[in-house]
Amino acid sequence: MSIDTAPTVSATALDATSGAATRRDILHRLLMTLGPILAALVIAGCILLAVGVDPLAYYGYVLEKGLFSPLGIQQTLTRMAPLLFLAAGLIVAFRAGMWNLGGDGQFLLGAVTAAASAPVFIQIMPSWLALICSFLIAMVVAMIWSLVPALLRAYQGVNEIITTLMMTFLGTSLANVLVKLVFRDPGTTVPQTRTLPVEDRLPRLFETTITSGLLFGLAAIIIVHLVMTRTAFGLKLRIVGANPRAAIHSGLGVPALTIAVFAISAGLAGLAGAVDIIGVQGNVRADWNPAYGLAVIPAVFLARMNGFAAIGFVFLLSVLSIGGESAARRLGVPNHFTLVLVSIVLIVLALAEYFDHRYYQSRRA
Amino acid sequence: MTGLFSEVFLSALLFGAVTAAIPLLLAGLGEQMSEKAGVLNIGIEGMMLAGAYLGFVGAFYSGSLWLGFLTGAAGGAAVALVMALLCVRIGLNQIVIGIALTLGLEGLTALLHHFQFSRSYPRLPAADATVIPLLSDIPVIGPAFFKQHLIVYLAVALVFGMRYVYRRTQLGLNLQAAGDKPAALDVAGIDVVRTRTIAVLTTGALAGLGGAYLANVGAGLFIPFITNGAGFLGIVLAMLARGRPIWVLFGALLFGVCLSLTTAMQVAGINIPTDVIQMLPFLAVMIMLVLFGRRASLPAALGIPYERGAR
Amino acid sequence: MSSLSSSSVVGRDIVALEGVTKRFPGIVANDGIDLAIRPGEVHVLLGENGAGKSTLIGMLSGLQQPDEGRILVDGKPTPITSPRHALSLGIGTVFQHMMLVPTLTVAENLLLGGPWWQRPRTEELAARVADITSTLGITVKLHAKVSELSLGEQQQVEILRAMVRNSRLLILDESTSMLTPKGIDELGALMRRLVEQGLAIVFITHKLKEAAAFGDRISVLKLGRKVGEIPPERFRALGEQEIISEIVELMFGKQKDDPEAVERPVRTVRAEAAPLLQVADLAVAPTDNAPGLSSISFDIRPGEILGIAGIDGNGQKQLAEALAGQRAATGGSVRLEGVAIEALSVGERRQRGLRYLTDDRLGEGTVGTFPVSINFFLKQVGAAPLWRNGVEQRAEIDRRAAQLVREYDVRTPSLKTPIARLSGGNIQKVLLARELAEGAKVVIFNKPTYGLDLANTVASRQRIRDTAARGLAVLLISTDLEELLSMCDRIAVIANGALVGTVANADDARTRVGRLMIGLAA
Amino acid sequence: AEVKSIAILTPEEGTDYGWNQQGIDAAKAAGKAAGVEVVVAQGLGYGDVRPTLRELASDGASLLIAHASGYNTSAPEIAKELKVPVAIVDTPTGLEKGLVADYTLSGHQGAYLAGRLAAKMSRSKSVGIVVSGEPPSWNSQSAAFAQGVKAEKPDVKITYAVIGPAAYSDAAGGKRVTESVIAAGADIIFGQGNGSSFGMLQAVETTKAADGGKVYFIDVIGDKSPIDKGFLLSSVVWNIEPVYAAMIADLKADTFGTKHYTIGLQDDSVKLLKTAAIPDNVWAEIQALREDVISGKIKVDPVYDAAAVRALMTSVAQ
Ligand SMILES: Nc1ncnc2c1ncn2[C@@H]1O[C@H](COP(=O)(O)OP(=O)(O)OP(=O)(O)O)[C@@H](O)[C@H]1O
Ligand SMILES: Nc1ncnc2c1ncn2[C@@H]1O[C@H](COP(=O)(O)OP(=O)(O)OP(=O)(O)O)[C@@H](O)[C@H]1O
Ligand SMILES: [Mg+2]
Ligand SMILES: [Mg+2]
Repeated sequence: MSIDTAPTVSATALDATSGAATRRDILHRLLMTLGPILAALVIAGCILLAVGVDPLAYYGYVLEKGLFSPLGIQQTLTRMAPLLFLAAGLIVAFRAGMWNLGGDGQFLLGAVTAAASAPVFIQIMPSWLALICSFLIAMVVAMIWSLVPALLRAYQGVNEIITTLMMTFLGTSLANVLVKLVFRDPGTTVPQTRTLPVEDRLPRLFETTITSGLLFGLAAIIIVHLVMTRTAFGLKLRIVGANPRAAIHSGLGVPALTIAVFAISAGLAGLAGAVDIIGVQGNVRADWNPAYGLAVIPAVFLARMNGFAAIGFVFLLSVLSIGGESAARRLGVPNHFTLVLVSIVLIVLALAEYFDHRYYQSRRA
Repeated sequence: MTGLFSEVFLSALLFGAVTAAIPLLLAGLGEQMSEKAGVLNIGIEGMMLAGAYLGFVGAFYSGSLWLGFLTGAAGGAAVALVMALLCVRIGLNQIVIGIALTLGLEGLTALLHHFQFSRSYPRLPAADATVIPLLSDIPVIGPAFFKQHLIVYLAVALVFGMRYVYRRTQLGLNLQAAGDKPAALDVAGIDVVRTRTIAVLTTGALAGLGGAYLANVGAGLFIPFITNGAGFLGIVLAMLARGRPIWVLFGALLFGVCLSLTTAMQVAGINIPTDVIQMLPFLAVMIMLVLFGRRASLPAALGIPYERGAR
Repeated sequence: MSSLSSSSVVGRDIVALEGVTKRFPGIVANDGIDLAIRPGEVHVLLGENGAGKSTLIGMLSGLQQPDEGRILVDGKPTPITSPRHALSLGIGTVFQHMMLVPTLTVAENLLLGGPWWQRPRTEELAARVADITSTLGITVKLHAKVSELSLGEQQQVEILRAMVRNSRLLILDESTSMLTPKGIDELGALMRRLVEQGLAIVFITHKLKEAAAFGDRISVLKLGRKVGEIPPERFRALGEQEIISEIVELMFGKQKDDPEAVERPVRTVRAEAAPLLQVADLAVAPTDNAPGLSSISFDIRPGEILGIAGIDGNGQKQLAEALAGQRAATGGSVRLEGVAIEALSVGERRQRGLRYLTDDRLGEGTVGTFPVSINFFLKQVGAAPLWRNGVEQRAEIDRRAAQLVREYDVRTPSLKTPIARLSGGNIQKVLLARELAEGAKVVIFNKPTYGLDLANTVASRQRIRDTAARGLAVLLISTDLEELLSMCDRIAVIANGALVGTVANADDARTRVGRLMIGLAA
Repeated sequence: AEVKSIAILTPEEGTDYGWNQQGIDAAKAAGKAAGVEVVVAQGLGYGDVRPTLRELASDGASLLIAHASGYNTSAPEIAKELKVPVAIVDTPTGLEKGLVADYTLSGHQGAYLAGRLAAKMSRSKSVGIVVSGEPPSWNSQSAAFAQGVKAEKPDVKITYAVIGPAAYSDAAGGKRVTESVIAAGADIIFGQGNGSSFGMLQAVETTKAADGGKVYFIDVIGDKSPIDKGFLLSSVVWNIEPVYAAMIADLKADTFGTKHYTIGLQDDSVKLLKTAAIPDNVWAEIQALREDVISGKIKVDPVYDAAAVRALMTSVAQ
């Protein structure tokens, strides 16, 4: 079950990264992204009309509060930081043909360990070092958590969809147990970890509320993209993903690569948790689970596992979720409408990509 | 502690386990069918939600549970139709569409509930049970297993029906071929797209029925997000069962029993955080996988759209 | 068999192609092809790799639709819209690539296609199969899983399946490539019987002798065009040698002689040289779907070609994989230049100069979705100068790939084309180029010319000989006895996972190998 | 200071006959009384509400009411960042003058009375507590309910069951667990849960007690009588309006952030709902007990910790 790009896709992907992307290509891409989004907005608008809400007003607020107001764009960019790390981790896994669906568990455990360690470290070492240590701990814990699926897949051939889903259910519960029983802040009645003071969190960018985690997230996803497309290591992972038997035949150490993939992917998910906690939240509450993974997975696929495209889609998701919440409140629509909107956007984007691809094919033939 | 675990109580626990297992069973059986035919149906949670909502609407307005099950199954199948069109017919990415459908139906059913029921919270009367004579007189087990709504027996019968289909009919062969080597099925003169469409629609109907059961019998009402991840459990069950319906049944019961065990342990006054108890079924499955994990035999073409003559 | 009587009007075409054209991105696979397929004839289709034979078959069996031109069935223009439609028209096809479901049994595969609500009619099938197999002279294990069968056995099942369906047009795309010489002869006889009953047969092969022996009419494709046809009247008038030389002329122009003529190897193997590869008592445990190996021992000296003959599925693949390190050995030793390598990984063995050309091109030999260029270097990922400090050097990779494409005459629309879109033969050329790259000391060739057209077969054999001449040790695994006789210094015969004997390739080698293969002492 | 508008943020929609609805209704009522505009941001979930807080603040809200314990970290941070007053729950230590006020809502006094009521009314001498999770405010009510039961009749059995972690919307789970608890003998269920409480109510409506009679339900926070089918015995109703009204007053008087706001029996901000199912004589006895609680004659101490509650339940189980 190869999830590497469909035949034609990897060819185009290779073309796209060969640096020969012309202006027309970029324009085309832009059209092929904005067009479908517009179409999706029209469809969702019909639903709004049906429930008696002015779609134009709604979208006006989405744009204003998610994108064009200084406050809105700052919120949007801040929201992107953990999503970018998650997307980076998923790109590694999916390109290597491993369905790491355990991102949420890895994310939460990373978040909890970062939240538990940062306030302690901050007391005993310079704050920059403390934060680095917390990031490292979050990453390592998430990596260790992925070891079971990794080993089972590498040496027993046990399908990782089952194991990672299992581990994510387990990880969510374990994170709760840790918060409630082990790392609980004795100073509050509400079960949560100790809070990292605002001034000790990741610095904000310039005079804004944007977390510098955004920069780390961007760096992570771009590095991942370059490694996967330009290096021997990335190619080896892609070979394992596209045809594991060919990988064995070619003499690649498939078990070791498999474990590496899980470690990197989970490590990035753990960092996503850490960057959310250390950058924004400051602590972890019991039963907290933002379940970012579910929205990031389709974004990564729509981006065809291309890091730069993924940044775009993550940005889109953030605008929709920040702006959608605000618009819903102002117009008296339940916030659940945002889910419907995201869903329609995803489906229409997928459709558009398909028709674009078909058109491209028929032109070449 | 004496008398705590009265016969009635034990039997209620078991009854609860069965009730909790049925939606998982139906979802798992459905997912299994899709997977057999080569479609990874991640949208099953959405199909269950559609089934739960429409099933409740049907039962509530008509006053008939059976009509509710019917509308629920139809609702699930309607969502599956979208999935079949997008993923089977034109070959869009199954994961993108699956997740999109789940998100969309979470939002849509919550919206509809908001406008329709969020002031009145209508609830259905108790589902009447079909009592199986003699068997239901067995202490503890009898009332739990043999005093259930007729649909429960049908769901269990479905396990054997599925088993028959997979092992003894051409359709079973077709499904397996569609998942393992669709091109071979195609050149044998069977339309792969149609076969997979049938599988996905069946999945939708079963998931919808599971959702309807959850809402109408399990809860007796509909509220947003009522499925709480049951669809994802269904995916896990289907994968663990590796094509065998019987194993879906066992798996679903294991989860159901673990849920009731949580209650039992609390009532017994065993002071363990619920989070820890909740981990039990997953831990059990992980340990089984570690100990007995064999080479997974998922269908070779799982998740890959079929296009005739493509290289 | 009622369809037969109506269509056995001699001379009427069952199927005719008129100006059929099919394009794929970057290539015209079929270019205005006219073809007549008549009952009572074996119509042989010949052509180089990538000439468009399989594409033509794809259109006849409903897998693909022509871009231009039309197909007539029984004289009426009939678009063949689906494989089901093709079957209902009485067109049965054995495809070049296996079309069996590996997880189903043979019987279930044969039953595939029945009405969905029915119970599979196993008894009915068993009776029909017994009928056909007795005339065919083969045996099939109806209840074995297909994945447990060797490629040769699978090919037999595919032929059987086409027969079970009562086709009136039977298409065989390279169906002899995995059969034993005896099997090929039997298939030839069967085809003869079938056309005598009024069937039409389209037979694709790369072996000109088969074409001459079994055909009634021959059409030759070249670069998508039909470049010639030998009608039955002429065919009957000519002898085998004349037919072959006429075909060769059609395919390659005038210059070439019979390329299949057996050449005796004229190399001198220095007998005193130390063996490059020494295998002693190699054993492999059997698995669910593959036989094991027991006490395999042989040596190969520099410059020597050792052949492994045997019926497909007797452990050839296991032997190759155990040597390459892809399969765990349970005992014995493997020495390369005197150094034990049995504990080394696939990559380490390759590093030391052990190369393995697999017979499973699409399954493990290539990554189908990756471009041709990358597939050339699949086993060198990370190595300089194609990668520097782990970073890909695109220009260098493309330069080298372009060079190999030229050198090995790989027909591909571009370097970026996903390799799975090439024709079978052209994929094979990429693999050959890859395994013969610098640093090789011992090369294992597993069915190196299977599916290659004549010219490429000749070229590849020459390359293998040159390889040996450069002082490398070659292990040549093949089911094609002619090939082994034409190339090897010694030939070992494998049966049931054991080497049952080794003979020097002298004048009586053919009979001695033949005796070993059927279980007699050489 | 001048108070033009206040905003309230809730995790779920204000249609739950419970925590969210009571909060929103109270804010609206308090706002109306004070002539202040009220902005409602509902259904925000339990994730990050900083964007909403910032936006509401930038829209000019004079007070942000962060009506969920999950907002306790973010709201004070935004208060400091934007210098806008916020009110948070369950954080007595978080007061900051002019910026952060705390309101710790605990209906434990009412739950104690509910326990007394349940013990009086139980025919089977067995009552059940079903909760969907174990947040502090529910813990204190569970514990107080159990104390009330034991104070009334020490021989009444109490069955305590948690549906599961974060099972707030698990209506089927609520029904299943409630049915088990009823099977264990309970004929009165004290239920706490958001969406899942409707499942509990459904179980009560459709399951017969061991003696074949009705099972009754005691709800918390909200008043479900509009949707009752005759099985609602009572509810520990919270009225948060006085709290919000006091906050607005304190803002105007520049004393915001100097006091804790609570609810309790004395001003009827916590009260037991009287339904037709409660006989008048029983109700009179309960009213008398209410006086005792208010006067301090009966002391009810809140227990917030989940482990402590579970320990308590084990100790009183028989
Ligand atoms: N999902 C699974 N996990 C662990 N073990 C399994 C699983 N499925 C099957 N097994 C093991 O494999 C054995 C064979 O399974 P099973 O009895 O289901 O085979 P079967 O008879 O072919 O199928 P059926 O269930 O249809 O009768 C079982 O005894 C069981 O121990
Ligand atoms: N589905 C396809 N997509 C793109 N190109 C294709 C496709 N099928 C065939 N081709 C191209 O069409 C040409 C003809 O291929 P075809 O398989 O018909 O050759 P062939 O004559 O059967 O060769 P061989 O003897 O090697 O099997 C080749 O260049 C091949 O790359
Ligand atoms: Mg071919
Ligand atoms: Mg070929």
